[in-house]
Amino acid sequence: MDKTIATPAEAVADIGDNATVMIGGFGGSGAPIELIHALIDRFVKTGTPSNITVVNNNAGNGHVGLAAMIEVGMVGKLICSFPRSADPRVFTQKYLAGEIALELVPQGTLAERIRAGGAGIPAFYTPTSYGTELANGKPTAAFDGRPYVQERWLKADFALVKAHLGDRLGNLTYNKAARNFGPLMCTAARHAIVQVSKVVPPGTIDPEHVVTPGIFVSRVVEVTDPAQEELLNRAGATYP
Amino acid sequence: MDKTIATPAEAVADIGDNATVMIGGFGGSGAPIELIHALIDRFVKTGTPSNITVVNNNAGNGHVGLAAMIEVGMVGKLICSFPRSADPRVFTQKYLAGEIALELVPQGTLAERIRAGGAGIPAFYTPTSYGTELANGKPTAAFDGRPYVQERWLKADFALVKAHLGDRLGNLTYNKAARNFGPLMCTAARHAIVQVSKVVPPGTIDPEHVVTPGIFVSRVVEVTDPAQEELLNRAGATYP
Amino acid sequence: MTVSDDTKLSNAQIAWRAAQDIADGAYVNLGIGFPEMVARYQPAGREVIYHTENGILDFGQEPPAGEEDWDLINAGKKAVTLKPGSAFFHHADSFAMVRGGHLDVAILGAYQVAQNGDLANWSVGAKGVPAVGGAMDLVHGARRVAVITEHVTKSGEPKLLERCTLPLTGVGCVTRVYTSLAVVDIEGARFVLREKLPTITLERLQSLTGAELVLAGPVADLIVPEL
Amino acid sequence: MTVSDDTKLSNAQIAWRAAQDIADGAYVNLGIGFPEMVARYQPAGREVIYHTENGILDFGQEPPAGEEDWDLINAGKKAVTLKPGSAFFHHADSFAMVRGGHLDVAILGAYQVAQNGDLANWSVGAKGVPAVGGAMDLVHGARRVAVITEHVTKSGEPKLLERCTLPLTGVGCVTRVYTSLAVVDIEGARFVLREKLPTITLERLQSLTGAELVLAGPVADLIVPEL
Repeated sequence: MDKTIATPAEAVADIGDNATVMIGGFGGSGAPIELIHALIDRFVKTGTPSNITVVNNNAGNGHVGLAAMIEVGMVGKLICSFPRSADPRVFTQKYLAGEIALELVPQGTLAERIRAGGAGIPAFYTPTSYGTELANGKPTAAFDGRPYVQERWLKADFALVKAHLGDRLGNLTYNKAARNFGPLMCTAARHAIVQVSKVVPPGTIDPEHVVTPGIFVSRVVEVTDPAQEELLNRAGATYP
Repeated sequence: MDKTIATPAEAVADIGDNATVMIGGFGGSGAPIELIHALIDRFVKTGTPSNITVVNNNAGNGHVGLAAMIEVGMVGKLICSFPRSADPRVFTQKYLAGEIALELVPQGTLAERIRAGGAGIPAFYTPTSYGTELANGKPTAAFDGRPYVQERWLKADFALVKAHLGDRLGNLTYNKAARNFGPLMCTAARHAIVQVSKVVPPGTIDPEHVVTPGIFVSRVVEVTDPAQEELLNRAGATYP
Repeated sequence: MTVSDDTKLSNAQIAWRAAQDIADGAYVNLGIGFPEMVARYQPAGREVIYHTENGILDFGQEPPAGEEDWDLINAGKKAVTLKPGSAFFHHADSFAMVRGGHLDVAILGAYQVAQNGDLANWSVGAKGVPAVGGAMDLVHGARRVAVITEHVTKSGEPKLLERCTLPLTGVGCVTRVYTSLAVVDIEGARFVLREKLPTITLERLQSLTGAELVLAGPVADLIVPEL
Repeated sequence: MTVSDDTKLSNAQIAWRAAQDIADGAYVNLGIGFPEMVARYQPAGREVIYHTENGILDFGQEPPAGEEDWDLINAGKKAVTLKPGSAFFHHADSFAMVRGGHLDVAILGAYQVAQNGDLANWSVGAKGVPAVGGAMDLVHGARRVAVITEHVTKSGEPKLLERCTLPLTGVGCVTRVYTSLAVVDIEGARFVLREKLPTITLERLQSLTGAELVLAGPVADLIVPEL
């Protein structure tokens, strides 16, 4: 079993039109810039994949990573909790022009829906959003006298995730708070595609310290010295 | 903030009659023998706590730990998935005599109900047990054309858990497969009482390697060289 | 209806006042923006553990400029540092802490608070891009949900109301409001005045408040240091 | 209606046959007891990753006597070892793997299997202590749920039935059954015979089976090594 793939381009080569793609990261921390840019490269060259539904906490910042993906026009819909950032203009303009759809989900509900997708739980109840417009149209129920909203699982065709160490079996560790949605998205996507700073031999990661066990991972691609979205933006970078 | 407590006896001193107590462990691995025995000591001496509802994967083995707790007559009800073991006689006799109640829960549902209790999810749907007698009386619903059973969260007044390292803030690591239900039970109990093999200063456990963050833990008691239930049973031990 | 700056608390002073009520050993989430300021005024001798939605428990203040690690940020995307005893975890575990009732206190900003505890702090209801983040989760998780806010809007409209007119963040969730003029508890679906600036009359304070301020017990002077 | 030992497969041989169908790179859960035996017959050159409910991925065979670590056990509470690349996780994550459809194969024992794929393997319905463990989760998780079993009970009753009479573990979940006499697929709510021992006639096999054995395509000889 060897899940390693040589390049980001090869790792994302089979993501097709209309796919649902979860993208890890909270703002720039954990954003898999190289995987996203490889996907943009393919779209710019071939027109595919188009009309992607992206699941991410945010909606991109500046003109790199997810923002660049939106800017080139390959994203049809965004499912996120907080489409604001230091420089949210790319998403804002597309959204106000009606060129991209938005499903706004409370952050904890977004995390739990993804976790449910990975754990085979088709629906659950949460107090979050009860009595607000984000609960409109959703079933509600009372348990022990308190009202709750029913939420559905969220699954994806692919996940693009940035981790720290990875082995050929797909076992992963993350770096600090860049962990955020990564472990959840790996579980909820049919194919989790992960960029790691270093591929290590199996056994290098202590079994006690594995954060994402390999069963949840389809592909591992080494990207040494990966870009940090925040630094790209501070340098005024744009992509492509 | 210092959550450390000097002795198991002090750590379990306020567990009262009729309490619901989650007890970690899968068979003997992760069984917090010293905490359980401290609770038995108090019951034998004072008659309290009695009529405890215990949540555990199993129902004890031999005459130590959970089996001893059942044997002295302080357990009124057991919520578990697999009340069998190499020597299940203590539970079996009480159960067949009608002296202890049993709520049988599929193992994954038991884990998920505890996790839900800790995560503020009052109910969820699972495919597990659909169409079986363990789903009798439970609401069902179809999602995407497949039938599911609604299950409720499980919470407890106390959890007794065996971990490996712990610090005064309650951060924990576990030893190998002794992890099992421990991290879940810490989240679902009002007071998680944890025995650790060693109390270490905060910062000793790498923040990347913390399995249970301290927010889920109320008390930490050091039990160096803790007993292993399997070895006690192989030696024919009994308690008290 | 406006309040001049010399007769009201600054944001720092509101944050200071809120910080005094956070007990030693508390687990606390501070909303992004203004509420983050509360951490600066943690009373000496108290150990408070801060939680951030993006998966850190027990983080510290921001690092010196140039020493930021952009994988070590808080929910406001600001660089932070670690304390000994910190922990990382993923987003579902992070919101298990929130939703599961494990936080002692959440301190949030507000557009409006109603006397029944309803909070509106995520949407001004106008056109634009809506964004909610973790606010709707926090209001249903922490054991105590407090708000820090100006007493009135920039245009002088009351923010403490009989009923919120903006889209709600949560229903019946707020129990204490720290404003630029007063400290108000929400009890029995009413605003109960606990403290007010000594320089403002009760009548004036009531005129700046969109619902009845109930007196139940003594009203203390709201006294804060220069900051 | 009994089957003599020399005309049926041993448990080891049934396990061997089931092992041949596990592909290189598969994630597999083996039920406690008899199914654990399947791991012994993993064909050379294939890397199979075993999952155990109690929180280990990629564990190995049992250690030599005296070298057991009782914190390192499988779901059957037997001591195991680790392989390079193994991982530990808690029970909720473990059953996320199961229920979330991440396992390729689960191999379970059975009291009864029905032609619609219903499985009964947890309760004989009699008085006594009921115990279910992880079986009800496994049958709804793995992409392929297979059963290994004697073809008939010790008293000679069929275990492959039109309808289970014992309490169900799961509904419509089994897709292949490896018995001591045959390999049977469940397709379209019917038993489709794929392989049978060359020493048994179709008529005899049918007489030991409680539902129709459908022929759809060739029936291969079930040939296994001496073990």
